[in-house]
Amino acid sequence: MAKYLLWRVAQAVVVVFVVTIVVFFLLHQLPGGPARGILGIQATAEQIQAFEHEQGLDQPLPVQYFHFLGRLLSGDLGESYQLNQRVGDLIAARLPRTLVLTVLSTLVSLVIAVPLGIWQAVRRNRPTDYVLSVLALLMYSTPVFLVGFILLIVFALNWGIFPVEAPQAETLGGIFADSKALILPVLTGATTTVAIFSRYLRSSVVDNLDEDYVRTARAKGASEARILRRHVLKNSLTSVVAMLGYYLPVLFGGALVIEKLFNFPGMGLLFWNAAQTSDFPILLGVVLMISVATVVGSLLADVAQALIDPRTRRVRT
Amino acid sequence: MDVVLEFDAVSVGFGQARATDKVSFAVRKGEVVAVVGESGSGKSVTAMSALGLLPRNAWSEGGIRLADNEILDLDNRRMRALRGNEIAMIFQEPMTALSPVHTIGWQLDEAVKLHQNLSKEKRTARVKELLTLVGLDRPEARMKQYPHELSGGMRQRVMIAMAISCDPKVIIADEPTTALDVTVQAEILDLLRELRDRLGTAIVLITHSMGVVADLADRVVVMYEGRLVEQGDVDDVLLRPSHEYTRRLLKAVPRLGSGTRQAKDTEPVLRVRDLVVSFGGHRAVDEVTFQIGKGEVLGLVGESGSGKTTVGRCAVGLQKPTAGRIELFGNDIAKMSARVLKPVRARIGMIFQDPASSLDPRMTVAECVAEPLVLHKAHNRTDRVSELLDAVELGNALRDRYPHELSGGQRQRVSIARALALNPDLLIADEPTSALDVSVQASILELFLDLQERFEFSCLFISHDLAVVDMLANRVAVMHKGRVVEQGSRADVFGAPQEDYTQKLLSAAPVPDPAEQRERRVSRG
Amino acid sequence: MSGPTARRLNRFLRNKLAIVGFVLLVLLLAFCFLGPLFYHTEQVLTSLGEGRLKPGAAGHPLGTDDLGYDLLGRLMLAGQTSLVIGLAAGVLATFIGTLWGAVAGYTGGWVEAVMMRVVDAGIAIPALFLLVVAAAISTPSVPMLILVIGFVSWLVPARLMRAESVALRSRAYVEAMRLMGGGNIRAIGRHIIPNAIGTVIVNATFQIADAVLLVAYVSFLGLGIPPPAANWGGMLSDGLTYAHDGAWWLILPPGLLIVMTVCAFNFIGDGLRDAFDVKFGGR
Amino acid sequence: EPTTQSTSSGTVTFALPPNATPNWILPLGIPGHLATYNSSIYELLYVPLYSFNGTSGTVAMDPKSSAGNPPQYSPDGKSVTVTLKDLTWSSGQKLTTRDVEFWYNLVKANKSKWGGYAKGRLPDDLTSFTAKDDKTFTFTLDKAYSPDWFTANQLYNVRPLPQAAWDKTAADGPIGDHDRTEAGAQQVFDFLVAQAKDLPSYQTNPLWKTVDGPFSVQEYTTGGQVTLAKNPKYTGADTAKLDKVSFKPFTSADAEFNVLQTGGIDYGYLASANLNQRSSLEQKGYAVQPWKGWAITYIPYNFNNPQAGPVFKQLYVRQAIQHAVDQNSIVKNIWRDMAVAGYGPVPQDPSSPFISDAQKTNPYPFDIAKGKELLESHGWTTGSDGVATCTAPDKCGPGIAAGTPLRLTLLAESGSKETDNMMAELKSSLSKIGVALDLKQAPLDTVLGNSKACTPNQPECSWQLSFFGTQGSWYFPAYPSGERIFGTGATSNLGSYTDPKADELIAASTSTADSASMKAYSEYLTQQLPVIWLPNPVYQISAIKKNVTVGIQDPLASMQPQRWATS
Ligand SMILES: Nc1ncnc2c1ncn2[C@@H]1O[C@H](COP(=O)(O)OP(=O)(O)OP(=O)(O)O)[C@@H](O)[C@H]1O
Ligand SMILES: Nc1ncnc2c1ncn2[C@@H]1O[C@H](COP(=O)(O)OP(=O)(O)OP(=O)(O)O)[C@@H](O)[C@H]1O
Ligand SMILES: [Mg+2]
Ligand SMILES: [Mg+2]
Ligand code: NI
Repeated sequence: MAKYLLWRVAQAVVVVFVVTIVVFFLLHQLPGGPARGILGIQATAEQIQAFEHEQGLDQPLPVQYFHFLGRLLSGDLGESYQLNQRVGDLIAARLPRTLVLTVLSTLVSLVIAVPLGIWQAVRRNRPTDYVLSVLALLMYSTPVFLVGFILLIVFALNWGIFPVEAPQAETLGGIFADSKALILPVLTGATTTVAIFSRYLRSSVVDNLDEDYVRTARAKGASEARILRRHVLKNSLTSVVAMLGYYLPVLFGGALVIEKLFNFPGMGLLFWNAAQTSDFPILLGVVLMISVATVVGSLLADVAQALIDPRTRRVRT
Repeated sequence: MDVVLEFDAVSVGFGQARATDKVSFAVRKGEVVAVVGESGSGKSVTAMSALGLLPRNAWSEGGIRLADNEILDLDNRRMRALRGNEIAMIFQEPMTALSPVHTIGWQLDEAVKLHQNLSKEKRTARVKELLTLVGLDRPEARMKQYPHELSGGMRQRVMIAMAISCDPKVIIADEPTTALDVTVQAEILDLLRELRDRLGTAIVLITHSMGVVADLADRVVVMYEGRLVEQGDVDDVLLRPSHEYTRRLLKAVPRLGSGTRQAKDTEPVLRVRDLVVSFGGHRAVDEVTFQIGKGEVLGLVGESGSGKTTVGRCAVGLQKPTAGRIELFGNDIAKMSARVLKPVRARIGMIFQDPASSLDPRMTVAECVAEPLVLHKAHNRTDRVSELLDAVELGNALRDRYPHELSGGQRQRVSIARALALNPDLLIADEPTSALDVSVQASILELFLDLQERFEFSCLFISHDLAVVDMLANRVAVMHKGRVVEQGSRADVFGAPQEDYTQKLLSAAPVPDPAEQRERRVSRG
Repeated sequence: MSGPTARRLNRFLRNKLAIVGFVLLVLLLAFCFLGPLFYHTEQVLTSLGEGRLKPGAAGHPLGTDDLGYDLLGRLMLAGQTSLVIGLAAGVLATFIGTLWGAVAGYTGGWVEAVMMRVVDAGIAIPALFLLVVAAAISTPSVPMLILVIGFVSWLVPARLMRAESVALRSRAYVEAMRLMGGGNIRAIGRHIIPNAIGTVIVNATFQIADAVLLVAYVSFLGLGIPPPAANWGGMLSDGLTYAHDGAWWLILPPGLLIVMTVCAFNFIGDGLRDAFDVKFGGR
Repeated sequence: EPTTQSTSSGTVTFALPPNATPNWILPLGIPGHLATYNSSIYELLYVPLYSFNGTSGTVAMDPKSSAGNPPQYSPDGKSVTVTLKDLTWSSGQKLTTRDVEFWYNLVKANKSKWGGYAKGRLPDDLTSFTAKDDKTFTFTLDKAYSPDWFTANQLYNVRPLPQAAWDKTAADGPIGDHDRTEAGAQQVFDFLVAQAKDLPSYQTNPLWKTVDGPFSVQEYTTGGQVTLAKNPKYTGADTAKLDKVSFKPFTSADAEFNVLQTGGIDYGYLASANLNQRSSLEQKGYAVQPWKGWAITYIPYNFNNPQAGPVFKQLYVRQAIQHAVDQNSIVKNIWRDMAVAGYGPVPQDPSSPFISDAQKTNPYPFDIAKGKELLESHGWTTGSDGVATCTAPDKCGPGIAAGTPLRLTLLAESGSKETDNMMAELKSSLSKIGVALDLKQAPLDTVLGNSKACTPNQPECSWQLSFFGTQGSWYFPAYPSGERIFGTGATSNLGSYTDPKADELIAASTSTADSASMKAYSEYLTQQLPVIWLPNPVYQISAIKKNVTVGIQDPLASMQPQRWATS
C-alpha cells in the first residue's frame, strides 16, 4: 500500500508539473497579454511597459516559468496583479466558503440521489420510475442559475423564509453560525447533481438486482430493503465513486453561478475574475490547487474502489 | 410421517416454453429425497420454486406446501420469515451466488443475524463454528476473505454453512458436493445426515452422483425432460429401476477400477518445476512439480482447496507464481512477453471450474462458442458451432440463449464446447463434468476420448470424480495441502496407492449401491 | 423473432418511455429542421420597433425578443444549433472517453498510469479556462464548438469507464477470452464495454444534455457563435435576464425544449440499456 | 415594509459594483490599483488639492472638497500658485505646503512606479516646487498650458500627504526629511507602498489613521467590506452629515438586486433589464435614477489594418456607416433610455460649454438610403449576396482595388445582453447599406488586448473594428479633451486615427486658454468620424432609499458621501 501511494504521489507531481506548464503556455497565448486588462484602456505605454517589467512578463517564457517554479518551491504562489493580496491568502480566504458550499451540496445531493436511484431501479420501468426520472432530469437540465433564481424568488423574496445572501462571514465558524443562509445556496448546488448520481446508481442497481448473489440473500430471508442497502448498494457504487472522485476538483474549483447569485465570493469567482482580467498569478495558483485536488480525487476514488470491490485489488500478471 | 414439503403438480416455464411439467412429490420430516435426472430437466427450477426464487422471467403453477403454508400464495414478508429459517437452499454455482464485495464472514453473519437474535460475539462464534463444521481450516482467517479468494469447494462449503446456519426444517441442496473431493464430500454428507438425525431436517438433494444418492438418500425422484418419470425407495430405484431413462442413467455411472489407459513417454508439453504460489503468506501451492507429455492426460485429484485450480491457472499464465518455473511447449512463460504468449495461449483450451462466471453474460451461447473461432478467423463458423453444440448434446434451440437462461450443466457444456473449438494442443479442464448427469457425462467423456485419440492433445484433468479420472488419465497426481503427495501412472496410483491420503481418498469414494455404500461408510469410520 | 438482434429490439420496444423518447426526438428534429420550411420568419435582420412583443401578438404566436426576432422561428433556428452540437459533441465525448477509459482500465500498469494521468491533467485545467483561450485564438463555428466541447467533456466518461473496466478485467470470462488468444481490442470491444453498457449509456445521455447546456455557457463567455445565431441555452439565459419581470415566455419555451431534449435522449438511453440488458424481460 | 435600522442611525450602505473590492488605501496609486472604487474611498480620507465633480449639475471644480483655493496662473501660463485651505490632519498638525512638497518629491523620484505617470505629464510638466510660506506654493511649468486643462487634468492629481506622519523609511523609523533626497524619497515611497500592500492591516495600521478628510477608516476587510466613520477632527467646510458610510461588495448585479429588493442596501443599482421593476422598487421605498457618466462610447476604426484601413480612411465610408447607426432606437429599445445618443468626442450629457452645436444636432442622422447612396455614388455596387464591392476603383478611393468587398470584422466585448443586442442591431442595419459585419465576441480584457494601436505590417494589426464600451468606452477627467484618444500616436488612440487638423485643435484645447478651442475640436471630430459614435450608457442605474438624499450623482463617478443625509 505504502509503495502504491508513493508511486501515485510521484505521478501526481508529474501531473501537477504538466498542468502548470500547459496552463502557463496557454496563458501566454492570450493575445495582448495581461497588462491591458489590468491597467485598463487608459493605461499609457509607459505604464504597460513598467508593469510588464515589474511582473517579469518581458522575459522569455521558460525563464518566467522557472521563476514561478522557484517561488512555488518556497511555498509562494505570488501576488495578484490587481487584488493587492497574495494568491495564497486569497485562496485561503475563499476556500472555506467554497468547501462548505460544495461539500454540503454534494452531501445533500447524495442523500437524495442514493435512495432515489435505488428506488427507481426497483420500480424500473413503472410509472413511478418514469415520473422520478423526468423530475431528476428536469432538475438536471435546468441551469443552476434558474434553479437558484426560483428558490430565491420563492423562499427569500416572496416568503422571506431564508435570507437572500449566503453567509457573509469569512471564517468557517462564522459561516456555520449563519447556517440558515446556507440552505438556499446548498439546495441550489444539490439539485443539478441529484440526477447524475441517481441515474448512474439506478443503472448499476438494475444490473446487480439480477445477480445470483441477490437470490442468495433472498434465500437467507433478507428483506428487500436490506438486500438493497447492504448487498446491492455496495456492489453498485463503482460509477458513483468514480464520479465522486471527479467532484473533488470541482469542489475546489468552486461553483461560480451560485457564488454570483448568492453574493458568496469563493474559488469559482476568484478564478472567473482572474480569467477575465488575465490575473496570471491567481489563475496559476488556482489551477495548481485544482490539479492537486484532481490527483488526490482520482487517487481517493481508486482507493475507495479497491476497498469496495476486492477483486480490483489484485496485482496483474 | 408428516409431510413438510410437498410439490403438487408444479410446472415452471419461461415464456411459452415449459421447463417442467406437473412435477409432484413430497418430502417428510427427517427424510432425504434425492432428485436425479438429466441435465436441464428442471431440477434446479423446481427446487427454486419452493422458495419463490425463480428467475424474473419464469412463471410457475401448481401447489407447493411448506408445512402448512401454500408457498405460491404467501406475501413477501411471510415468505421472508420462512426463507433461511424454515427452508434453506444451497445453490448450484457458489461463485456467482456469493456477493463478491462482502467477506464470507459478513455473509454468514448476516444469515445468522436475520433469524436469530444473538449478540455480535455470539454470532461470530457461531460463524466460526459453522465454518469448522463444513471443514474449512483457519476459520478466523477465512472469515475475512472474499469469495474470489476461496477455492471452488470452499465456496461451496460456505454456501452449505449458510444454509444450515439456522437449523432449517427443510434444506434444498442443489448439487452441494460437486466441487468437493470425496473425503470432504463424505464429511459433508455426514454433516447433513447428522442434521437430519438430530433435528429431523428434511433434505431435498439434487445430485448427479449416484454414489451420493446411495449414501444419503431415503427416496429418489428421477426427472427427465421436465417430467418426473420415476420415484421410489432408494434401493428400489437404484437397484431395480423401472423407467427406461433411469436404467440408462445407472448404466452410465462410471466405476472406479475400470480404467485402462497406460502412462506414455512422450516429449513434455507442459512442465511445472517447484511451483510455489502464496497468497498473503499462506502457501496455497507448495513446490509442485509435474509434467504432461504430448497426448497424455494427467489427472489431478486431491483435497478441496489443495491448490489444483491455482496450479492450472499458473500453467497458462493467469496466475503469477511466487516461485518456480513453468514451461509451455518448451518455453518458459515467465520470460514470454504478452505478444509471444498470445499465440502460445491459442494452443491451449481451458474449461473453468465455474462455468457461470467464465461465460460473458451478454453473449449468447452461439456467440460464446464461436468466440475462439472468431479470434482465429476460422471459416464456416456457424457450421462449426452447430457441430460443437451437437457434440456436447446441446440442441440448436439453445443457440440464442444467454448463459443465465441455461441450467448449470448446460452452461458447463457450453464451456466445454468453447474449449474444444480450436482443437487445442493442451487442455486444462478444471472439473469439466461436475455439473453433468452421468449419462451426458458419459457421452462427453466418449467425445473427449475420441478427440484425444484423434488429435493427441495433452490434458491436465482436474477432477474430484475418481472414477472419471480413472477412465481418462494416463497418469495421476494427488494433491494435499498444496503439495503433490503422490504421482505416477494411473494404474499405480489407483491400484497401489502409497500415501495415506490417497488411500483415504480412494476409500471415501462412494459407490452407487446403497447397501455397499452403507458398508463402506461403516468400515471407514 | 429469435436471434440476439431481434430480442434486443423487442426489449427496447418494451420500454414504453423509450418509444416516447424516440417519438419526442423525431418531433424535435422535425420542429427544428422542417419547421422553418413551413413557418417563415426573419431571423437575420432586426426590427427594434417590433421588439419585446408578448405572446399572441399579430404574426408572432410566441412574441418577439428585444431585437424583434420572432420567438417561435428563433426556437427552431436555435434548436438546430443546440441539437447538432449536443448530439455531435456528446457522441464524440462518449466515444473517446469510453474507449480511453476502457483501454486504460483494461491494460493496467504503465499504460493506465499514463492514460489516467492525462485525464487527471485534463480535469485539472478548468474547462472555463480552455474555453477562454480557445475563444481568443479562433473564431467560433459549429464544428469548432463540437470539437471544443467534445474535448472538455470526454474526461469524465474516461474516468467512469476506467473504473468499470478495472472491475471487469478480472472477470473469468475476460480471462477465458485472453486464454483463447484474444487481443485487447476484442476484450474491450466485446466484453468490457458491453458489460459496462449501462454506465456508457447513462453517460452518453448526460453528455448530450451537458453539451446543449455548455453551448449556452460558452456563448455567455463570448465563445459562442456570434449573433444572429442562436441556441436554446443562450435563449434561456437571455430570457432569465427578464425573469424578475415574469417574462415566462422568454424562459419557458427554450427551457421546455431543453428539458424535452434531455428527457428524450435519456429515455432512449434507458431503452437502449434495456435492449442490451440480457437478463431483462422475457424472450 | 422592510426598513433598515442603518438609515435611522445616520448610516448609509452603498452597494459596490460587481466584483469591485476596494484594496488600496495609499493616495498614490500604483499600476493595477487605480480603480475608481479605490480612489473614491481614499479621496474621502485624504483631501485632494483640487476636486472636480458634477454635483453642481455641470462638471466643474468643487472648492468645498478641495484642499487648495482656486489656482492662480501667471499671465504667461508657465507657473501656477496655490494657497491651501485651513485643514488639519487628525494627528493635530496643520495641512501645510510641506505636505504638497512631500507629494511632489515622492512622485518626482518614483514617477515610473507611480500609476498616474505618462511621459510629458505629471510630474514632468512641473519643473519646480517653491513654497512661499506654510500655505502658499508655486509650481513652475515646463511650458504654457490651458489653465482649465491643467487644473482639471494635472493639478487634479496632486494630493497633499501627511508628511509629518509618513516621511519615514520603516514602520518604527524616525520621521525626517527623507523625501528631500532622491534616494530618500524612493525609500519612503517603497515603504509606503509596502505598507499599502498589507491589506489586512488597513484597519489597524497607525499610518492610515492620519487623515484630513471628512471620514476615517472604521472597517476595511480583505473581502472588500469598507466602513468609513465621520472624522470628528475634520476642520474643513465639507463636514460629513452621516455618521457612517458602509461600502458593501457584491459578486454580481443579480446578487445586489436581490438584496436591494429586501431593502438591505440604501444606495444600490439595477440592470436595465430590471427596469420594469421600477414601480415595485419605488413601493419598497427606493427612488430609481440614472447616474450619468462623463464619457463617450464608440467603435474605433483600425486605420492601419492592411485590408480595411484604406476603406476606413474614406470619410464617405465612415459617413455611410454612421448613417446606418440607429442611435435613437438603440437607446430606446436596447438601453431602455438608460443611455444617451452620442455624436461626437465630447460627453453629450450633462451638457457642457465644451460641446459644439454640430455635435448636439448630429450631422449624420440614421438614414439607410443616404448611407447606401453615399456608397453607390463612390463606386460601390451591392451584389446578390447583399455585400457591396468596389466596382469603380477610381471613385472608391486610393488603395481600394476593384472587387474589394465591404466585409468587416468586429471584435466585441461579451457578457452583456445590451451589447450583444446592440452588435446584432448594428450588423443588421449595416447589412442594409451593403456592409457585411462579421461579429466575434470575447471578454473585455481580450478585446482590449487585441485592439492595440499598431502599424500595418505588425501581426497584431489584424483587427478592424472593436467594441469595449458596455460601460462607456472612455471616461474623461473633468476637462474632456481628446489628446489621449484622438491625438496622433497617443496610446489610447487605438485605431491610429491621424489628422493634422485634429491634432492642432487638440493642442489648442490643452495649451491655450481659449475655451472655444474645445468647441472647434468637438465640431471637427463630429464631422470627421474618427470612430463610429454610439450611445453612451449611463454609469449605473441607481436605486436610492427615499429617506437618503445624495444630491446629483457625479458624472466623474466619484462619491461625496459627506454630503449625503438621511431623514
Ligand atoms: N432464465 C431462464 N430462461 C429460460 N430458460 C431457462 C432459464 N433458466 C433455466 N432455463 C431452462 O429450464 C430448464 C431447466 O433448468 P434447470 O436449471 O432446472 O435444470 P437442471 O435440471 O437443474 O439442470 P442441471 O443439472 O444442468 O443443473 C433448462 O432447459 C434450462 O435451459
Ligand atoms: N485470489 C486468492 N487470494 C487468496 N487466496 C487464494 C486466492 N485464490 C486461491 N486462494 C487460496 O488458495 C488455496 C487453493 O485454492 P484452489 O482454488 O487452487 O483450490 P482447489 O484445489 O482448486 O480447490 P477446489 O477443489 O475446492 O476447487 C485456497 O486455500 C484458497 O483459499
Ligand atoms: Mg441445476
Ligand atoms: Mg478448484
Ligand atoms: Ni501590487
